[in-house]
Amino acid sequence: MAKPSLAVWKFASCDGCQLSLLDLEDELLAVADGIDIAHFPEATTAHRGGPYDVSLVEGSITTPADLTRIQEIRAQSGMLVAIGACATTGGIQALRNLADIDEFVRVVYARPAYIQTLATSTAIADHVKVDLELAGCPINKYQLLEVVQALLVGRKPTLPTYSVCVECKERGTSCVMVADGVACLGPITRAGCGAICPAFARGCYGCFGPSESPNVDSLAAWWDELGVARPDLVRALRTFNVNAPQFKEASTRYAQE
Amino acid sequence: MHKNDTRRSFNVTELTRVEGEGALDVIVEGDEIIELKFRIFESPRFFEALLRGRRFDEVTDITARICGICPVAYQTSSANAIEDALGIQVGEPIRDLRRMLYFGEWIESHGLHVYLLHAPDFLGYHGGVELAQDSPDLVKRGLRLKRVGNRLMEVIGGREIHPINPRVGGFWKAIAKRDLDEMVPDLEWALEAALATVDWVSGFSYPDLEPDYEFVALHDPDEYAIIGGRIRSNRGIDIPVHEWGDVFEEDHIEWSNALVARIKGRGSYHVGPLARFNLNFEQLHPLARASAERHGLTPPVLNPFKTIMVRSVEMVHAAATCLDLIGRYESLGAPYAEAPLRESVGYGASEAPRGLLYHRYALDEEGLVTDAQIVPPTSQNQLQIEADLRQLLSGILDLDDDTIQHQLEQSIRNYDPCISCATHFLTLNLERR
Amino acid sequence: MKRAILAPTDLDNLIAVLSERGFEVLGPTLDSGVVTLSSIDSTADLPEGIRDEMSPGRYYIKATSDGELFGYAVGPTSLKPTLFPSRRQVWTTENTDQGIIFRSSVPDLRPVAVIGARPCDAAAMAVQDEALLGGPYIDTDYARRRRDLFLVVVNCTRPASTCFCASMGTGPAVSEGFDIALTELKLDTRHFFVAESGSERGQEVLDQLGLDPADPDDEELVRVALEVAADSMERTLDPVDAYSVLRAQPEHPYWETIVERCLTCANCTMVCPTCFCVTTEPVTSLGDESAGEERRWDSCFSLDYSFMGGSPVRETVESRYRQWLTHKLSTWFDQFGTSGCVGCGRCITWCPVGIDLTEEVRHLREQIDA
Amino acid sequence: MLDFAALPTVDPMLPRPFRVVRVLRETSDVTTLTFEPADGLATIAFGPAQMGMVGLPGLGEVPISFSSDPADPSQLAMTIRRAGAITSALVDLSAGDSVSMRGPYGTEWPMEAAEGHHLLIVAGGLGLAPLRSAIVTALRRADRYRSISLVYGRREVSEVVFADDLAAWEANPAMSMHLTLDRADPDWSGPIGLVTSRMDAALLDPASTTAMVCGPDVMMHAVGADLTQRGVARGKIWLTMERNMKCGVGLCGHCQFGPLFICKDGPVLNWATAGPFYLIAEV
Ligand SMILES: Cc1cc2nc3c(=O)[nH]c(=O)nc-3n(C[C@H](O)[C@H](O)[C@H](O)COP(=O)(O)OP(=O)(O)OC[C@H]3O[C@@H](n4cnc5c(N)ncnc54)[C@H](O)[C@@H]3O)c2cc1C
Ligand code: SF4
Ligand code: SF4
Ligand code: SF4
Repeated sequence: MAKPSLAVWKFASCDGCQLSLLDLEDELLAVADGIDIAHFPEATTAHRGGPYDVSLVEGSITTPADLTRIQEIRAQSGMLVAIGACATTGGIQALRNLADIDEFVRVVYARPAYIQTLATSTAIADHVKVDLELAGCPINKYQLLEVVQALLVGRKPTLPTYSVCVECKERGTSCVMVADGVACLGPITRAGCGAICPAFARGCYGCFGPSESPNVDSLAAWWDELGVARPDLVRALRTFNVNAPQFKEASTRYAQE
Repeated sequence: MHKNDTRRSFNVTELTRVEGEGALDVIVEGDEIIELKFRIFESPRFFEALLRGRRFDEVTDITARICGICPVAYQTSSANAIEDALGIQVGEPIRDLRRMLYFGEWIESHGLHVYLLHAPDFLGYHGGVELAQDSPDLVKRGLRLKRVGNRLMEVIGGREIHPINPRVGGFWKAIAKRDLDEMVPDLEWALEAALATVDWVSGFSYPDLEPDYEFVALHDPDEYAIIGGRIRSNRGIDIPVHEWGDVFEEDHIEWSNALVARIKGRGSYHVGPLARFNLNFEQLHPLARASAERHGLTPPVLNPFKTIMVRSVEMVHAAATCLDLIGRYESLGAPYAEAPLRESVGYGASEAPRGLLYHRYALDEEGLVTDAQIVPPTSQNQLQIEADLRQLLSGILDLDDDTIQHQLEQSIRNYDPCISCATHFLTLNLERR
Repeated sequence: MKRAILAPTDLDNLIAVLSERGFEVLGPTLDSGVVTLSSIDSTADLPEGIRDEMSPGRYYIKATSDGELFGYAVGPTSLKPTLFPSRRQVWTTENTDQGIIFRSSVPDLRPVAVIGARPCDAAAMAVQDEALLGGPYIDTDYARRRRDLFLVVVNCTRPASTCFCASMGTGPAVSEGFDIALTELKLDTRHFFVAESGSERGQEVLDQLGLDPADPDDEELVRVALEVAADSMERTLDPVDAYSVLRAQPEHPYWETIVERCLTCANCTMVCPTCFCVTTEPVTSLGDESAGEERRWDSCFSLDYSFMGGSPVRETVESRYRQWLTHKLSTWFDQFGTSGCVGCGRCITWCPVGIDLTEEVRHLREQIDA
Repeated sequence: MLDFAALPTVDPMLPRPFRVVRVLRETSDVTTLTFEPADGLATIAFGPAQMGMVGLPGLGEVPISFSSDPADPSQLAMTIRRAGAITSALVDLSAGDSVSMRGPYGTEWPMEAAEGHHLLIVAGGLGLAPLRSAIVTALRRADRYRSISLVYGRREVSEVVFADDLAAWEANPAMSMHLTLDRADPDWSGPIGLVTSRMDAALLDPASTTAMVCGPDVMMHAVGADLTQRGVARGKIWLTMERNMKCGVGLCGHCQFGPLFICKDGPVLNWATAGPFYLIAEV
């Protein structure tokens, strides 16, 4: 059986999610043994043309050129996996969706006319069919490995959609919200990171995006009781997954209150 | 035969083995280089704009996301700047922990670059994975080095990409001495491996190229500067970080989504391992210095291709220094320092794996950011990269196109440019339109 | 059973004796602001003078100088993680000439002794015993850990406001399932424990410590202290009434009110010492061809839990909360002849938004009566 | 105190290796696989309607009813429909492939208790799989039942499974067959309608009928209600149910249906026990 071919693509992003592949130090060579890395510019100058069995797509759609490139990638890919918060919800750069893009350009660039950009930063699935999404800013490299392994044997990868709290309890961390009164987004955030923030004595700030059934209003009411000001809550929801529907909807309501 | 062609062009449409997206356009007429553009077409993400209105304590988490390869650099420079703004003083134990975390990033980043991205150029491979087919043990050594760096970031920072533990004033959680002690065997191995790496890369053959650089780096008389210091150059610059804007400026060029930085009135300059090495050789760990001297590597080193040697020496320095720091580490009392909010401006810099990273923030009295400026190493090197390319190209125009293309690319990789961070620069003069 | 007096120094001997007998000794320690269970070497590791105060969704630690070693009520950690780990490998495959072979994953385990488990913990263990060891098919990993457990329970003299073990009949004094039971008494002049054995092993260990017998006055002090503790509990739950209320009202509109508050975060099920739901996950490794199965805690609050034929059976929040509460307080009786709740109050304290099951049952009862 | 020495020592979660010996593609999505043990030990002996946990190492395992004749364990078989990743991989297996297997688990059809009664078997779609073992068992001792009827409803003509069996049963004087199709179809000249529409013909004497029903939840609910209304005792209407199952032996909690564990109290349950919970949404 021929090895499945893999291509890695990048849109607006920090490169961290694709770096996760190279961060699999112990498994990288085995991965390279099992799959044919056909296009991965961050790692190799070798390049083989499509079609590809699997494409990993990092980053969000932010420029006019992106709009056509993502269509081309979709057309050459058997399975398209969107990796990371940028690719699955638009990432932190989707904060522009709430602002005036011209002003954003002016703030950063001396000659705005040189800059070609869209007014919004959007997820890959807003443009083409996505077969699988890996949440996280950044993704968890072991989830990426799980996807590769599952792919190779043809099973559904095990990717949790429940809340960070489950991982928090699994590792035996005491709840920072209950024990320390620290505002934590864990109860409405998707597991996957291993609940590292509470383990480091801070509240989760939501980098894996909304969990499968997030009750944002209930948590917001509790944050009120903890003394968190509403603008602070709004910003907490508007960070790495600002454009995720549940966070966007709730934060828009709170911002208007 | 190429010699007499009237017009040739080389388009490296997609640069590989660099982080992010860049391209290079060159037009040559006869022996004359008509046009040479190092283009960065990475999509702009507008960090300086989106930071406005965020609270001071969110900045380290947000700026980390500028670059997945060197998040600690962004976290450190921005924490420095905000601590400067608020007048927060951090104690020695927090500084030590910060350095160890940062060294973790150096080892990870240098390990990745040396073994998987850069060495293949010298050995004729497409990349590290291809190299591994012939020399699995070598690549495994590189991966394990990288892993030690990552492990250090995980232990201190919570995870290797976008660590969650660093914050303004220090860390969320104090790291227990025993957790660091557990790193000792790994670091001892890494020290040996880094020494072996210096030996290995010293055997490569290096093209002759010795441009006349102005090197700029942080300098600290007591340590090989990484988390702070004064900005120095080999041509007389010696300023505190907050004077960056007096000496340097940023400009927006048409063909790039990155702003480029230059020394006012002088032009291009060079930041990164080579600059650090040449300016701070005396402060290197004795083991690192000895390993460099053993291979005749002493300042001034001007050959940009030799940065691979310098990176390897810096890995020796990082591992050896971490072992020393762990030896003297005592668990922190309070993991972070605080200070009352005030309307203020703060400046911060640190030495990212790729060179000087400068941040400036203005805060209002509620601690919200009103203005931000971030100048990453790649934008500071961009003009220098173009200058290097011109010089290199004029000397090799009689070679065939493929070789020229390869050498140009390799020359860019000397800088290990991290293009994804290079697109977030803000000009000093906000009024310019 | 004869009772003995144990001085705080004897407690150090107890720890020493247990480790000499090959046990890894776990006890309460103050860690990251909560009293939890971890390895201890001596009484110096115990949370001396520490009190814990709880209310729905909040937990506070207070330091006192009274020197009591077990003056706290109940931390987030029950015996469950020790006996029923949150994640474990179940089996792995091996490819042989004869074909594939499945092997149970049996980890090397040191027998564990726990000092300072609470009566509700012992009661919860009995509930898990019934669920995991009571049928024709048993959890063999649990059985092994359980068999090797040496349990020293410390009775509760300072219950928290979230505790309601007295009404559930599980505390504040332990009645069975322990090897040694202690009651700590700190008077103005004396600090001592009254010890009682609950098994032959327990008696052997007590004998080895060479203790003085307790006199009737001391026994009376213990009786009073525990009675006062029982009377001081603010919360109550009537298990029999809860059984019928929940059984009769699966579709009461009341359930919809829970939707406003429940986060479906699963914390209550994770901290509950009796919840035993698990799921299995396949694992494969690159390189070698081996495969295996892992088991981890699951929760009736997750959507995957009831997934069937393309969608979850329990999609709405109210159906998931109802499943949890009904199982805990009602159908557990049908299945195992007891309540699934021992009144430890953990789910009340550790619910991030402070949902209190005793209140929910009370509201439901009131609504039905009205 | 627990007597640990008296506890079973076998890990019920540890599967045994089995090998596929025969593959019968019933439809494009349904396959009947026949298995034999690959560890040299005795095969699994099961009762009608019992199930096994079958799987592929690294892929996971799923509950599937045994569909072969319980009297002949050497022909141990399952009939599997492609639903998701695991069942798809199973459906596509070939002879010689190995699987993991645990079982048998769960309750059986009350074949003996039903003796002396009219046996009414009601199947919807692939619900025929766990009923096949009941039918072959009943036919072997047909004289013990007053009658044996099969009501078999399908959505489409192409959905037919056990075509050979159906033909044989059709020809068997001991069986009375009532086939129906949910919707009109040019390839079908028989009756149209849900299984409940065939009850007038199939149900002979409600007072002495034992019904065995298997199909989708909605269909079982409708049949349970319908038969009760027609006078069949609740305790004589038997269903076999499905719920998510991870262990099959009452240790994982997933298959709860009210107070019942479908894996050990079921899958075969009577309407008196299960019926009330059917009425509760999302139970
Ligand atoms: C007692 C019993 C007997 C069964 N007998 C048969 C049979 O004879 N033939 C047959 O084809 N199918 C039968 N099923 C249904 C079969 O178990 C499911 O189709 C199968 O679990 C789907 O798995 P999947 O991974 O392919 O599908 P997916 O839809 O991907 O499901 C993912 C997971 O959800 C769970 N799940 C989904 N659907 C069901 C379901 N209907 N029942 C239980 N768990 C489910 C499983 O854990 C499964 O692995 C039976 C189920 C039960 C409970
Ligand atoms: S700390 Fe946060 S993630 Fe952990 S249990 Fe508490 S609320 Fe959930
Ligand atoms: S706890 Fe939350 S913020 Fe922290 S890493 Fe996990 S998902 Fe991200
Ligand atoms: S239901 Fe709540 S109070 Fe009862 S045993 Fe579980 S956690 Fe304790």
